[in-house]
Amino acid sequence: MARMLRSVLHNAFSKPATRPFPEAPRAAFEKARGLVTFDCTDCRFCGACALKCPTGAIRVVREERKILFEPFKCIVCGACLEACRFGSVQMGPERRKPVYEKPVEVYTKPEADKPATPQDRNE
Amino acid sequence: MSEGTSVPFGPQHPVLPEPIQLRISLEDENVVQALPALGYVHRGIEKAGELNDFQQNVFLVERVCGICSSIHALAYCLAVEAVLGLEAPKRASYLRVVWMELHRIHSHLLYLGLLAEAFGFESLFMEFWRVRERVMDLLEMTAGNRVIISVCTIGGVRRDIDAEQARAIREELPKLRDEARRLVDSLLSDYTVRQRTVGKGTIPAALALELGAVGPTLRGSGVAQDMRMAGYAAYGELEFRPVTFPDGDTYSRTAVRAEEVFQSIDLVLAALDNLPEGDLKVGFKGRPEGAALARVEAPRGELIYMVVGNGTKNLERMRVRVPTYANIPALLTVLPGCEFADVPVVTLSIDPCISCTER
Amino acid sequence: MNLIQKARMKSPWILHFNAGSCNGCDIEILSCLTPVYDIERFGAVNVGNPKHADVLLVTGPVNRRNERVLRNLYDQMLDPKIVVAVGTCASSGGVFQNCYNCMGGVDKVIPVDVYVPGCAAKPETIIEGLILGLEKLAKMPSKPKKGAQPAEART
Amino acid sequence: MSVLGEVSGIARIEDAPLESLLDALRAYRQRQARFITASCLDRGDRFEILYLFDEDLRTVAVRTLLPKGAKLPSATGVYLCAFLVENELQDLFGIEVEGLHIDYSGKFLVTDTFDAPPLLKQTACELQLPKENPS
Amino acid sequence: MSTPEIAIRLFAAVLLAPIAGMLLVGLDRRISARLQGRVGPPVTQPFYDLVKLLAKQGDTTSRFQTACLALYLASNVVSLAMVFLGQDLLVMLFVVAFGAVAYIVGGFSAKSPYSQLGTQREMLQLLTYEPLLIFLAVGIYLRTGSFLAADVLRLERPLLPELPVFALTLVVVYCIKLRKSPFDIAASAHHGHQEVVRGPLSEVAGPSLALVELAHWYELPLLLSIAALLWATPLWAGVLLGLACLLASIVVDNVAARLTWSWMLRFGWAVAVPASIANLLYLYATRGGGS
Amino acid sequence: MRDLLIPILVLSPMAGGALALILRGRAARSALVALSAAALVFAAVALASNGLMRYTPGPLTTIDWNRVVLAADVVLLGWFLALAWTRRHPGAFSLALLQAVGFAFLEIRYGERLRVTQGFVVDWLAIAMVLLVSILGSAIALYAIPYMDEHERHHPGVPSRQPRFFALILVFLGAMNGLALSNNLYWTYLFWEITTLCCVLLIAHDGTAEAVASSNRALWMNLVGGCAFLAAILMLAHAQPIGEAMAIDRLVGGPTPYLVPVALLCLAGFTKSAQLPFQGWLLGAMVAPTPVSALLHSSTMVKAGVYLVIRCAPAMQDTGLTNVVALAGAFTFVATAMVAISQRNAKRVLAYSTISNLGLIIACAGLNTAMAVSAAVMLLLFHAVSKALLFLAAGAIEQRIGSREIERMEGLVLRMPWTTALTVLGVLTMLLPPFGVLVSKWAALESAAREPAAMVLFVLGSAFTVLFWVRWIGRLMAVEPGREPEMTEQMPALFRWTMGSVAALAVLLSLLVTQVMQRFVAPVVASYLQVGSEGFRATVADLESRIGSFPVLGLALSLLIAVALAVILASGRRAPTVPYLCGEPPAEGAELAPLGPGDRPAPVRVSGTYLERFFAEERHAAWMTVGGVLLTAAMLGVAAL
Repeated sequence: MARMLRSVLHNAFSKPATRPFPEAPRAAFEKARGLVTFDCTDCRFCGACALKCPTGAIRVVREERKILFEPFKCIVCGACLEACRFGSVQMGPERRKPVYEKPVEVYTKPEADKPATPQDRNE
Repeated sequence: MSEGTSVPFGPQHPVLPEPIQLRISLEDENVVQALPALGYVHRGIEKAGELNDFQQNVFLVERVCGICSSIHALAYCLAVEAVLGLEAPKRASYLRVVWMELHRIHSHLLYLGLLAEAFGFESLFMEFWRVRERVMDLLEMTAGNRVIISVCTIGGVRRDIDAEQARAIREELPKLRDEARRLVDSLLSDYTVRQRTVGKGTIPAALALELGAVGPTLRGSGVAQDMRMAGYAAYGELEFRPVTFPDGDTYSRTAVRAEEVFQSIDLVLAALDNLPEGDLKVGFKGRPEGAALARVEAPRGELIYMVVGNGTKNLERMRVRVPTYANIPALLTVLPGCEFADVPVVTLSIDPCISCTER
Repeated sequence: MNLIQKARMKSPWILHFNAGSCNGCDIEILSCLTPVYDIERFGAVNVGNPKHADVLLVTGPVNRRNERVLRNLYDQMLDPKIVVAVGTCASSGGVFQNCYNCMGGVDKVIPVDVYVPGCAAKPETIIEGLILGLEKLAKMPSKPKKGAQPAEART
Repeated sequence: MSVLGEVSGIARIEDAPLESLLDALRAYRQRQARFITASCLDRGDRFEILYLFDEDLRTVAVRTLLPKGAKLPSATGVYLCAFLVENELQDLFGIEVEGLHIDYSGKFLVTDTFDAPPLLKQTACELQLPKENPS
Repeated sequence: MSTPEIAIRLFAAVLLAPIAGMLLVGLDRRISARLQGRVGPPVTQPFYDLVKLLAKQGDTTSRFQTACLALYLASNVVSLAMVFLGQDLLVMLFVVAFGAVAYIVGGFSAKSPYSQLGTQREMLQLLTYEPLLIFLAVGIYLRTGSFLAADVLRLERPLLPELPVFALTLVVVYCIKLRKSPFDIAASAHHGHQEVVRGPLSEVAGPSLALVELAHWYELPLLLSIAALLWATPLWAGVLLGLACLLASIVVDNVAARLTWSWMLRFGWAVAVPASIANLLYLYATRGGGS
Repeated sequence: MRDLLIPILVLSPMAGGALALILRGRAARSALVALSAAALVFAAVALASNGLMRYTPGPLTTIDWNRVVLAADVVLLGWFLALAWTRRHPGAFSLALLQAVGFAFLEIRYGERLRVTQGFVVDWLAIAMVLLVSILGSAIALYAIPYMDEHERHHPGVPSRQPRFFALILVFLGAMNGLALSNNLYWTYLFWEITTLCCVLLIAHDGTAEAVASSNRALWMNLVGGCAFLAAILMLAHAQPIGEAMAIDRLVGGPTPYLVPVALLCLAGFTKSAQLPFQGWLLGAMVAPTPVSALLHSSTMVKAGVYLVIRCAPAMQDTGLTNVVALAGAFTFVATAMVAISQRNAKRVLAYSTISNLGLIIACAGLNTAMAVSAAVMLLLFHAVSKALLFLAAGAIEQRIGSREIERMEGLVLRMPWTTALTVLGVLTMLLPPFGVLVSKWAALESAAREPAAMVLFVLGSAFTVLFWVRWIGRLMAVEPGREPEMTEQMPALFRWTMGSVAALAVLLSLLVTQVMQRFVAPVVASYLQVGSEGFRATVADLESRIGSFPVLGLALSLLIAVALAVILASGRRAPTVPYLCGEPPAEGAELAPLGPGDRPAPVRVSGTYLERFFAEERHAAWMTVGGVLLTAAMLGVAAL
């Protein structure tokens, strides 16, 4: 008990280990696996990503030339990233945020004048 | 006249991190019988392993258990590699050791914290988990994720540890060792902890062997058995001796895990020191045909994967035998005779992982 | 914001239930309690008893045996209450899509208020999810519904 | 389909007919081999069951072939700890195990919501997809 | 005591003391958190907990248990008022025991396994701390010649130097009453990680649980004022002594594991009770002072 | 009229008893019991309102009453001899023989010294005792009417022994009144032995082997007491040449040189009150029908022992004897309270608790200050009422559920809500402030505060006491959350009325504790004021002593407010619920049976904790007996020195 006493007293008189979250979030690790997004600029809609996805989070609708991505099925494993030969799948270190309703993200080939943004659609 | 007491312990119970039900019969708070009801986490992974593409299975088996996830992946990969006749590159083997041992550190610190929690030593729980965050950061830094690090793949590893990261690990681990040493000393010498652990749930070595106990549970009974001695990955080239404690009680099992934290730290540092240059993975063609069995040492004991391939992309059979599975009979044997208050402590002393057990 | 809403925001008592998860999210929920994340800062306590809890944190894809347990726990919680599905499996079944014993997400069994992504969900995300859920919890009616009583009437 | 030939990682596989299975297991028990587990494969008209043992870090196995519909004698009399895996065989393969020490009668890991034992080869996965949300 | 003075004291006991108690409960959690290297909840946390519980819809336990818990709360209020009014300490302790009995009977009345198991342990806790408190009262009597709290306040010198053991047994009582390790065997203080869940409170929820939380707000000032009796002049020193006991129990909570009820019984009856008796015998032997 | 009161109190029940033997037919017998009860209550109340008095009966036509007593004694001793002989109990026989020889010697040698001028002296202690006996006794006798009918229904085929039963009960009541009022030790001895005989015969009522064995134990242990009593009379008759040798008011009105007889009387009191080491007979007596337990073994007969000790208290003031008596009582108090924790049988719990409380009374009498004696008298009164209520309720429960096991009473509130409520009330009046028993315990503690050994034992004993009471209530009230009892219950009207009035009496008496103090207790201890020992002062609101105060009114008011508040708070909205069973829902219809291993419903049960590991009777029997024997021996030894 004496050793533990030393520990707790040490804690009492030093700064708490608690990180100030959410007030001052820590920067994500550079190589963290976080947000999966698609950039369809060079996408051929070949479906390799969907085939490799172990959870079926990605659906490629070849005829309509769009990718349906359900981020709340995604386990951020990066298999799609490794499968894609065209660099159309990106993974950033940021965390995805919690939501009230599960979205389905729809990615299409960007028109020349339209930026490549996902359109959210509720299922 | 006395009808005794029979209470359900679980599936949802504050001291149980995972759903399992122990049906406990008591006489004045002394356990006379404990019968488990499993199946609350059974998902059917062995079947899914037959339905999935064998390469996707890596991601599946990592999620058999989140605490020893990378070791599941390693065992699976080793088994499939054996079927395919592959050998992972040297660097990959060493990196595997690094990650496996980091994982073991996190798992053991987690266990030590949970055990402290089981006998209501909240501050010690907090301390262990605070120290554990250091490992979690190392894992996130190197593998990109905290818990499910997803580094193994068939034929090697998916990520590298660069010089910068290696330096960070080398800096961090000694700090961790100091803090953990201080905590482990307080844990193992504490009067109240000894009151709750010494002589509780004693499994003599002969009984442990007879009931098929593995890992720290077996080593806590004084049997020096550790699958890493078989020398998979790069363990054959690194020096280590299994940690054993002789008494077979909760205290011994705890002490084994506590000391293994330091052993693992040494192994990580040694692996980093000897890290050879080279490829991260070997490519392969073809589909698995034939059968292989891989046995590795997970934090909780020996983990066994057997895969049977039939030449298609789907496996014929994927069999998983996890350490907790082997330790449950020993647990059930020693629970009767304990006090009710000891049930969580003794149960935790085998560091049960139910999601492993039920797959 | 009235007093009751503020109190609800500041006193979330948590029940954590592992509905067949791989433990990944569960240990991250536990991490939230520990010094580095310390959700007791927000008044959150892991009570472990459905009768005391306001927030149900569920992990895992829900298997067939603990489906009844999950429903029972949910029923035992007093209104107002929210359910937070933590992790990909709890949200949608995740990697266990081919597993015969899985229900494929918490929302197949009980209504879910907040989905927290991640495999495993990181402690920061869990905290964000909890806070998001509390905003919903605070606005829930304080009196049991009698006919149509507007939820926001009290603000 | 034929039985497994060589299994990489298993040093020796000894075949034992069903009748002398328990004797074979007893021999291992006498040699103080540590029981690891049993593993079952669905081979169409029969099951191929491997009993795995550890002998100083080496894996050895006893194999028996069980025709479908036949009863499997329980190993719990020899190795008590086999009760877990035998209950699992009952659950997942529908094998009836005779003389089981602690018998969960087919509800060890699963509740009875399946039409057929899930690990049989012919059992398609789609059969067991989740029910719709009842509420 | 004049009527206005009685009114003022009653007001202090019934309305002011619980506010102090609330802050102390909050402080207790905060200090525990700091000892564990965390930030911890705000000091006003118990207030929010209470409001939230009161706003819960409905109650899950039986009417009988709710009534028992209300009696538990009432007994805490009354016993605190008795101290403030300078009443008989023995009677005050009986009233405290009344509350404990109500709490236990309430716990037993819920036929739910953990409520039952926890309440059995609660009962053993009562068996452990009750004699310690009565011995304390007797010790005070032996030096003051009176069981009246009012007479203790009139003393010119502190009692503690002659009743040192009781400060220690009081820490034990604090640990038991405040559900702290190593004695949190029936229900843990804040975190529910206990093999008997929340013991007697396992079935109590919503407004009924709020009664219990409120009762704790009275319990802490009560325990504090018992400690203060050991150093009644000047009174602030007594309050400090009480706070020191509280702090000691928090520290003990954080450096000890939870032990078992059999250990507690053995400790209580083989160490704490004999120690109390030894102190009492010393007081008998050196009779004098107030008699 | 005044002069008739005592004969009514003593003789009319006896006559009623004789009549009961002759009368056949339930209705007539019931009417007789009711009539006797009415007469007793009336006479007792009249006696109380009359206050202090002295009375000596004139001769019965030409026969001296002493002759009647002599004849009765002879019959009685002969009966004992015959009883011991027919039951083949050599121990009892030799004790009876010893007594017969002693008695013959007494009559022959000192016959003329046995009469006194004041045959009956009515003081407040006696009035209190008479009130207890008459009111509680009547209630219990009435309760016994439906009880015995049901009792015989449980034992079909055995010829009805009700005439004998009620005869014994009525005779016993007369004897108890005589015992309380008589001022002549020689007469008291007769009444004392009559109660013994009634007790022994009533224990054997059912005629089973166990009943007879218990009856035998009661016989020989009480005969030990009888011997001691007789020895005391002999010694006094020998030592005191004057004509007032047997006058109790002279003998024990103040310090006396005759300590050994006093010690012997205490010993007799110990046997009657089942103090260690004589506790065995009272525990065995629990086999008797419950009205017997209620009447003889808790509220009246066993009180005769402590009554005698309280009476003797002034005589042993400031002697070593009084300290030993105090210690012996306190020892019994702690030891039996401790063992009671391990008891699973409700009646045994009640029996142990009775012994324990009697021990406390004796200890208080032994402490022998004004405060302590006040405590003793108060406890005598309050304990009797509460314990009578508890026994009556236990009897009603036993007849309904067919068991005395506390474990079988789990959730009884659902089946017998009113009886359970009365039981709980009974326990609460034993246990909690501001009820009378606790006020008395407070008084006991305050009066013991200066006596280290007694005080420590009192504190420890009180701590044990809480345990077994609380557990019993807990079992009775254990109901699955979500179920509420419907307050309907079938029971015989006489059960309802007798239990109801005893319960009302228990509460009322507690509320009037200050009045009780002033009326009955203060006069008893008045004599102590002369020796400088101060007792309690009773004001309207408080009970005060020099060292403390018990705010009776304040606490009663607080309790009232608290209960009202509790009722209001408990009336809040309920959410539909099932018990927390770690998540598994209880199976439909079955009682608390969640699915367990193999998805099979497995009933959940939590039995009470009886801590047999610590407190089992067998563990403690040896040292308890040894301690009892040593203390009893010490008592005689100290007196002799």
